[in-house]
Amino acid sequence: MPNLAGADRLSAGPQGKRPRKVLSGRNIMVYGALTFAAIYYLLPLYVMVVTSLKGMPEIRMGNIFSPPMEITFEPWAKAWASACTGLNCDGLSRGFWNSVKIMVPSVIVSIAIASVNGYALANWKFKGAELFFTILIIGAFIPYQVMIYPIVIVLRELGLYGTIYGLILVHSIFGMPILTLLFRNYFVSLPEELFKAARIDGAGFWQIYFRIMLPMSLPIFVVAMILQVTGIWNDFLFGVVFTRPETYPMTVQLNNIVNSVQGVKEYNVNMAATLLTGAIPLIVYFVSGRLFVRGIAAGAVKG
Amino acid sequence: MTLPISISAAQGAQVKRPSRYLRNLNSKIASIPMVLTAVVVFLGGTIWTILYSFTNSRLLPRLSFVGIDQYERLWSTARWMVSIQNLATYGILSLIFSLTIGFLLAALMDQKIRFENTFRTIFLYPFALSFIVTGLVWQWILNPEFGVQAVVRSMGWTSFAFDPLYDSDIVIYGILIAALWQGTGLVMCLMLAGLRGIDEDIWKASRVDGIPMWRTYIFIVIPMMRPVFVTTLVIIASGIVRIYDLVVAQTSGGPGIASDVPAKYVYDYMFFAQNLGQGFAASTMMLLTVAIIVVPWAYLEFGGRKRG
Amino acid sequence: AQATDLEVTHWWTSGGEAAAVGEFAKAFNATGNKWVDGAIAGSGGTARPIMISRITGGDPMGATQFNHGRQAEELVQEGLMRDFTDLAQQQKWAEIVKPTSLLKSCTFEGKIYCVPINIHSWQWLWLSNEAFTKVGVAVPKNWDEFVAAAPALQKAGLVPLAIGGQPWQVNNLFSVLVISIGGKDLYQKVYADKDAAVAGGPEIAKIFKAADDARRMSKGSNVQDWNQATNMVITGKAGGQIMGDWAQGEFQLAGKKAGVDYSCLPGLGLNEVLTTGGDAIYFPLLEDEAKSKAQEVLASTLLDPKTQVAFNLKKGSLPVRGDVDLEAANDCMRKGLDILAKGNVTTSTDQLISQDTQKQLEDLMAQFFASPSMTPEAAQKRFAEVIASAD
Amino acid sequence: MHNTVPLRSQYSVSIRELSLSFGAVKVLENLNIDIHDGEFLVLLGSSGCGKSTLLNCIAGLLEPTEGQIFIKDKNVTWEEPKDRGIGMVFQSYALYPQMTVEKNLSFGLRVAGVPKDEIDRRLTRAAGILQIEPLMKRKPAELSGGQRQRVAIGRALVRDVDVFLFDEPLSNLDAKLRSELRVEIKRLHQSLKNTMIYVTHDQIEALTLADRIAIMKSGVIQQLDDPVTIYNRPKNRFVAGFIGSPSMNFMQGVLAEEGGRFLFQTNGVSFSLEGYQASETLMPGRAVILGARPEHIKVDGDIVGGEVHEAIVDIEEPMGADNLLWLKHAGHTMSVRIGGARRYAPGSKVRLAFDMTMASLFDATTEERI
Amino acid sequence: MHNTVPLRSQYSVSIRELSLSFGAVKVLENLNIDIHDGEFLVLLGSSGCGKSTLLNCIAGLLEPTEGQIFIKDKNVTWEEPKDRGIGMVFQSYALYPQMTVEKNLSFGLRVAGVPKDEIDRRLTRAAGILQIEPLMKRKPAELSGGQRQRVAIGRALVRDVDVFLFDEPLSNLDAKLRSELRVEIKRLHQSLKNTMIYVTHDQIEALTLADRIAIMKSGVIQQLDDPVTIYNRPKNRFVAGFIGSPSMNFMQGVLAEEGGRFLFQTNGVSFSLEGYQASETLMPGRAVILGARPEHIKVDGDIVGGEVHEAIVDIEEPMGADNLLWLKHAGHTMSVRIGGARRYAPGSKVRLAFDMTMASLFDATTEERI
Ligand SMILES: Nc1ncnc2c1ncn2[C@@H]1O[C@H](COP(=O)(O)OP(=O)(O)OP(=O)(O)O)[C@@H](O)[C@H]1O
Ligand SMILES: Nc1ncnc2c1ncn2[C@@H]1O[C@H](COP(=O)(O)OP(=O)(O)OP(=O)(O)O)[C@@H](O)[C@H]1O
Ligand SMILES: [Mg+2]
Ligand SMILES: [Mg+2]
Repeated sequence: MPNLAGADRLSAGPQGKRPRKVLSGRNIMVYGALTFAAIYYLLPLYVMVVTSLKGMPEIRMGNIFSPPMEITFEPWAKAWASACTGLNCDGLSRGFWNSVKIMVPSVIVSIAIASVNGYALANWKFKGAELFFTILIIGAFIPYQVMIYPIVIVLRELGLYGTIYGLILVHSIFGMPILTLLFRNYFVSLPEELFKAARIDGAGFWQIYFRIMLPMSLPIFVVAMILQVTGIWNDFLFGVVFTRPETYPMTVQLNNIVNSVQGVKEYNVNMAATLLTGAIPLIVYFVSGRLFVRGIAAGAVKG
Repeated sequence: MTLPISISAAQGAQVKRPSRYLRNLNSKIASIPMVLTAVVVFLGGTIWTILYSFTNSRLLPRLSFVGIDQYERLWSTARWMVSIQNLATYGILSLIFSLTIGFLLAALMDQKIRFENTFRTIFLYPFALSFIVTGLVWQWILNPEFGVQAVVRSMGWTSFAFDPLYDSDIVIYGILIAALWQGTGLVMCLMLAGLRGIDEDIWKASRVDGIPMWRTYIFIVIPMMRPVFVTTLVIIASGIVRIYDLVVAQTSGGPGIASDVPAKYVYDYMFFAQNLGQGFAASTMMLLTVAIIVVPWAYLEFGGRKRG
Repeated sequence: AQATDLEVTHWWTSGGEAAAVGEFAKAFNATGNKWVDGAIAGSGGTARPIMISRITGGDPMGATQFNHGRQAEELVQEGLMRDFTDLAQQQKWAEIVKPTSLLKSCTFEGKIYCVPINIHSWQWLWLSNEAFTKVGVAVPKNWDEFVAAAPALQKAGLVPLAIGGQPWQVNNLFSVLVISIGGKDLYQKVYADKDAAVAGGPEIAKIFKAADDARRMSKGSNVQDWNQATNMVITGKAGGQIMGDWAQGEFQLAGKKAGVDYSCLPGLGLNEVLTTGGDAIYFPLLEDEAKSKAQEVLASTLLDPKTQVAFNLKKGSLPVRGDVDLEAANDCMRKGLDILAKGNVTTSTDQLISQDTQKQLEDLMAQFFASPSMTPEAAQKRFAEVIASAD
Repeated sequence: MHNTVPLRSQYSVSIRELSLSFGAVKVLENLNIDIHDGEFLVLLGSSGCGKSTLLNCIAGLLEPTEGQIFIKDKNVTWEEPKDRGIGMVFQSYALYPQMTVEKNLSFGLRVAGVPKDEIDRRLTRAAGILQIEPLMKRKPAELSGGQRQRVAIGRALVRDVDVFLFDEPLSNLDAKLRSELRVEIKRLHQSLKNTMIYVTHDQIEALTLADRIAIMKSGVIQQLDDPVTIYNRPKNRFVAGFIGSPSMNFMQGVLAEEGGRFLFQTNGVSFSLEGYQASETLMPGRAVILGARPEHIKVDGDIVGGEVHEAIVDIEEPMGADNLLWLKHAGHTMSVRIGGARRYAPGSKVRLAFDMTMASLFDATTEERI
Repeated sequence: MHNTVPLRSQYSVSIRELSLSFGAVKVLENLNIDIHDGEFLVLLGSSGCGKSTLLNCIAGLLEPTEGQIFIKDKNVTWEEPKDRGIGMVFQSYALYPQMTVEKNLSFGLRVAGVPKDEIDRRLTRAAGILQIEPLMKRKPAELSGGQRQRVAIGRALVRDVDVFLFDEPLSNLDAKLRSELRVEIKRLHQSLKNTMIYVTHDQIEALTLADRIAIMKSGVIQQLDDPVTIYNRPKNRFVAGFIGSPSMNFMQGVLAEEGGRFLFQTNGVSFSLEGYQASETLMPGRAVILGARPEHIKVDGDIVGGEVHEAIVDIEEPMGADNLLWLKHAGHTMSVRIGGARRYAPGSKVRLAFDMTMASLFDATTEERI
């Protein structure tokens, strides 16, 4: 059986894995391009951090890219605790807790509503549901500014204007289109037979939702949470229109601090304030970026 | 086949088809928030906006109709035309660049590279930041006195000029740079998800056929990713139409009105100029644009397919 | 009275402004109530929509700032604002508020709806003595000298005329040129009578020439906010700035002395006529009894002579009552007071034209100043069109 | 006729004039089926013919456009699935991934509020029948395909239902497991004696499991009979071609008569129809299709008598136990099944004879059996 | 020995000591295969055994960890796929969805810069062979499963390759189409006479198509032989059980000798092994496994002689042409294949006899054939 030719040929020519140079042209290109892009993406963050650690004299002297000669945390302290807007000189600190108080219920409520909507749309279609959904999706593209007046009227009629409930409602309304789309796509991608099996088992609308669908939906809930946390945290327009000064969220404080120029712009304080304001969403992204990508794949990209 | 007619006649008569409205009652109840939002806020708000665009409302909405006056004025306003042009330039470029860059990054990330997570996080983190923050940072970096221009000049190239935010002709590119920084990460994510969804066999087939990688991407993979591109396109496009915060944070529409965009025009005329009618007319035009983009897509996406 | 929190919204967030507001707060808190500061940064344009939304949305604040003029007109018409006629009569506002045009803009169908708190005039050219000394040119005495001195400044790497990027700055600068170079009549014809023929005529053409000069002189002032521009003058990076009297607050805060470190030329040193714009506090109609009471207390406090002095000194504006003594007033303020006393005043554009027209003019001016390729002739043609349709 | 008291009948499930459309697409058309108590009915048809749709209608997961459904003589057309006394086993098993086997089985009972000890009793019984006691604490992901299938059946079992519905429960499994579980389901039916309705597109499953088979095409039932009848006396050409693998051989031709004997003529060759039992009188000149299954054509040594023809071997497909010959004869290609040990080289000549007692004859236009 | 000029050989593809690991997981282990020119080799094995991995190695789509691959006597271990002279047909066909059939076929050629008229010539030929001329302007989405499959083959065909690789090309199709296309591939091979390597987990495909079958398990080849040998003389218990459906019947027992005759004893019953051709000398007392295929056990009327046992019918599975009986005998369940017309009721008694010439005997511990 084993032929001579084979035995002979064994010694001839290449064998096993093709040796690869670490510095192959392909690797240089791929990693080069990625690194270059990464620098572009990291540059602003670097500038923010570096600037926030410099004193004003150093900033005035010049180079925004040079590392601080003398690291000072003064700007951070000032941004957090003593930067002024009008007569209020307590920096971002108050806004932080306001933001938390606004964000937590808004995230919970908006996700709860959107997930139930998505579930109803995916599994319990009724006549006209698609129409409403389409309207909702188109709604996702309406510039918020356009909707301010109608929303003001709606809130006034509901008597919720200026309350945190009003703000939760607004966040739920504007989070609804994209979240509902995500949830719908996700629930559609779950095997329909599971849903049928549960119905035969006698489970109703809510039982199926809570006991079958919810436990299977972690990835999409993570995506929704990330989107809402960042979206609501970063919101400026609703935060400023629908709150009072004592409940201003952090972004409004940030805007106030940044735009309350006293003499020269205090870039270092501004950058520190910016970083402080962006900290929560940034942390959320750094911690759960991987889940985000997976969830996006499950909820957003179909076909 | 003999049919036991008695059964069908006797019992069939008894059992009535239940009302259509009561079936799946819970799902209907659960959908109330969505229906209300869709009908009252989005549809109602839109109709309300369109209706009042035919009035001469100033500070407060009033139903005193003036026909299409507001529209005539809108289209004869230089600033509106500038906004439209800016939106077109910005829109086309940002579509091209964010799709291209997003796709390129995704393609690079798809090369079975090391540190994929790190790179992905780096590309995605700006998405976590608000436009306000993005605008501030880039305003700072592009500031000719402190930013890139100053740095390059201080290195000896004193005639170097790069101050997009203070040059009417190129200010929109300054905004584009910041917008791409903020948004391409998400595009990359979507594209990456799309790439990962391509049948592995297609890649193998093209390798066996001896088709170079770049041609496979251009002629085979990209056409196959059409749905992903469409979804991404809609997401980007909606962002483009809505662009406001970034412009305000970076340039406030300046220099002059050189970086103005429709959303800012709407906002300014509704609130600064206290001419709601004009603002509503401009909004209506924006809504029209959105409808032209979104309705065909929504129809394809949700109208065609049915599932039981 | 019982201690009540009263939220007051305003857009006074620059250094001088904030210090001035502090005076109000201090005085109001002294009455046993509490001033809740609702500062919204980013100028009136950002703040007004928020204020209006809150009032129309049914969550009104205790009191809010608007400019003198027509900004709150419709809120009043809708009955959302509090009628202060009784209090005004009781405290004889009609007698103490000077000039009377100020109270007139608070009056709607015979009722008074706001409290004027200061007078701001726009027609000031602020000059950095330091800058001129540095390039060895005498500090100009009027606009023409200033234009003549510009090349010297430019050669020294200084910006002759600092202008911020906000559209309202250039728009008002233009109106200053109209009244200071063209005179009060021209101003009246354009802004009050909305005479399109005049707006398109040779006199305004001259103004546009001057604006063209200003445009050329402002090249290189890459700042956005007005007080950053002022800061350029304070630090000697720019020769001058055309800005309202509130710029004074910035100089003061920076410890600069009028006449020594900086000079001011009312009416650009040509036509010493000032417009009397300014701020007023409006009071939304509230349901809460206690708060309504506090509103009255605040209204009285605002007009109190002592508060007026303290506030206006810090703010750099002029008090609304003629019967207060501004001993502490500096050189520039005195010039203003003198002109006021002479009656060389006229109404401000805020009172004459609607916000809508104002905005269109802003857009035009912003474009004109930002694009050197736009000829004065082209700009004037559009100017005339806007004036023709103005209201 | 106007009797409102339901008559007792022997039927477990009855379907009356059932139609269902999705929008403009008619998926089911005017179906009538009666299923006996304890019967094992298989719905067989190619993909997309409406089998699952019919099953979902019976289960109450889809609403019919027209018609009625009776289970145990009760009109359940508008009942909720849970109130119909049915249990269903799905193709993908649809086990709740986050629950243990135990939880999976008891979910329906817990939802219905059945008392704890009753649940335990039923679980024990079902686990005993299906021999899944050791798996009770595992999650579905930790089970093999066959075990999952058993759990899925168990879920119907614990609910003590009258009718079991199966939607292609074996099609996700590999061939080996499929044939093992087929036997298991058959055994289960023999011991439980429930009514079972089983959807498949695999004819071997249908033939081995069914008491009766309903063959569907585009939402219409073509034939509803026991497997032997369906295999040997298909009602029309579709059924004949659908059942049997390799497929029945068909030849287009005309009827002729010669001395009282009927002949089938095609491409100049004629076959005697002696032994064929026609259901109607044959008419010479009628265009017909003759069908013969591969195992009903005998070659060489197997020929026991009758008319003998000669053919050429085109291709041979050895399948282990059998050997499939593809023969060319009179312009037709036909497959013939012979023992696995007998081999022919392509091109060689064989003699062949038709077993006309087992053949089928169809009208060429209506394609109905003659 | 150190000859660098490759010797001419009759082999088209040779694999030498091929191993492949994904990280710590060894997927292929030390494979050696030589494939003749024009041979049709089928790689058969259950899911996950490494068939596709091996095929991808041959195609150059995966790099082996160890070993060499020769195609047409050329060491191609490090060559790019396109330079290996191979064409590949994938399970999902991997047609480029947005290109017409024509473009699909010609894309590789155009990229390679083949002149226009040469492309046309090759397209015409391939289209002629595969009879897809009318489809040239359509897109893949507008083709049926069978047509797609042909286009996928066409893509390999136009490239004028020496070796065709197929990765389960039929497994996405329904049973009917599958059996049709099987015949077509066989015909194609007969006319093209290319070397073909075909991966499947369907034994019918393997048996019908292959010149030789390589049966794989966990990355190791268990037996590489022609189909008849594999079916009738499986090398070990795994192969025996894997090939044949229904599966071979196995009984555990011991060897005994009685008067020079060897016996197989299990559960107190003994079977004479007369007729069995052992490959080694039998030793009494050795623990062995007896295997007999269902068609090699005769019942009642079919018995032609030899030892006769009695058994009980457990279940009957009619499959149309055949009928499968599950019998209980001596504590074993065994399946027996009989003609489709003969039926037995469960519980009835049958007589059975083994055809020992066709049986297999395996060592109980090594499971190798004795
Ligand atoms: N929700 C729906 N809307 C429109 N058409 C549908 C829907 N569900 C099924 N159909 C169509 O109804 C027909 C029957 O579908 P059904 O699922 O019953 O087929 P099936 O016989 O079960 O096929 P398979 O063997 O593939 O499961 C198909 O043509 C299918 O396309
Ligand atoms: N990229 C990979 N990384 C790690 N393991 C892999 C990879 N690809 C395949 N495997 C493993 O290698 C083994 C063989 O896979 P392969 O695809 O060759 O199986 P197969 O025989 O083709 O099976 P099937 O019939 O399911 O296609 C499997 O156990 C699989 O899990
Ligand atoms: Mg189905
Ligand atoms: Mg495989």
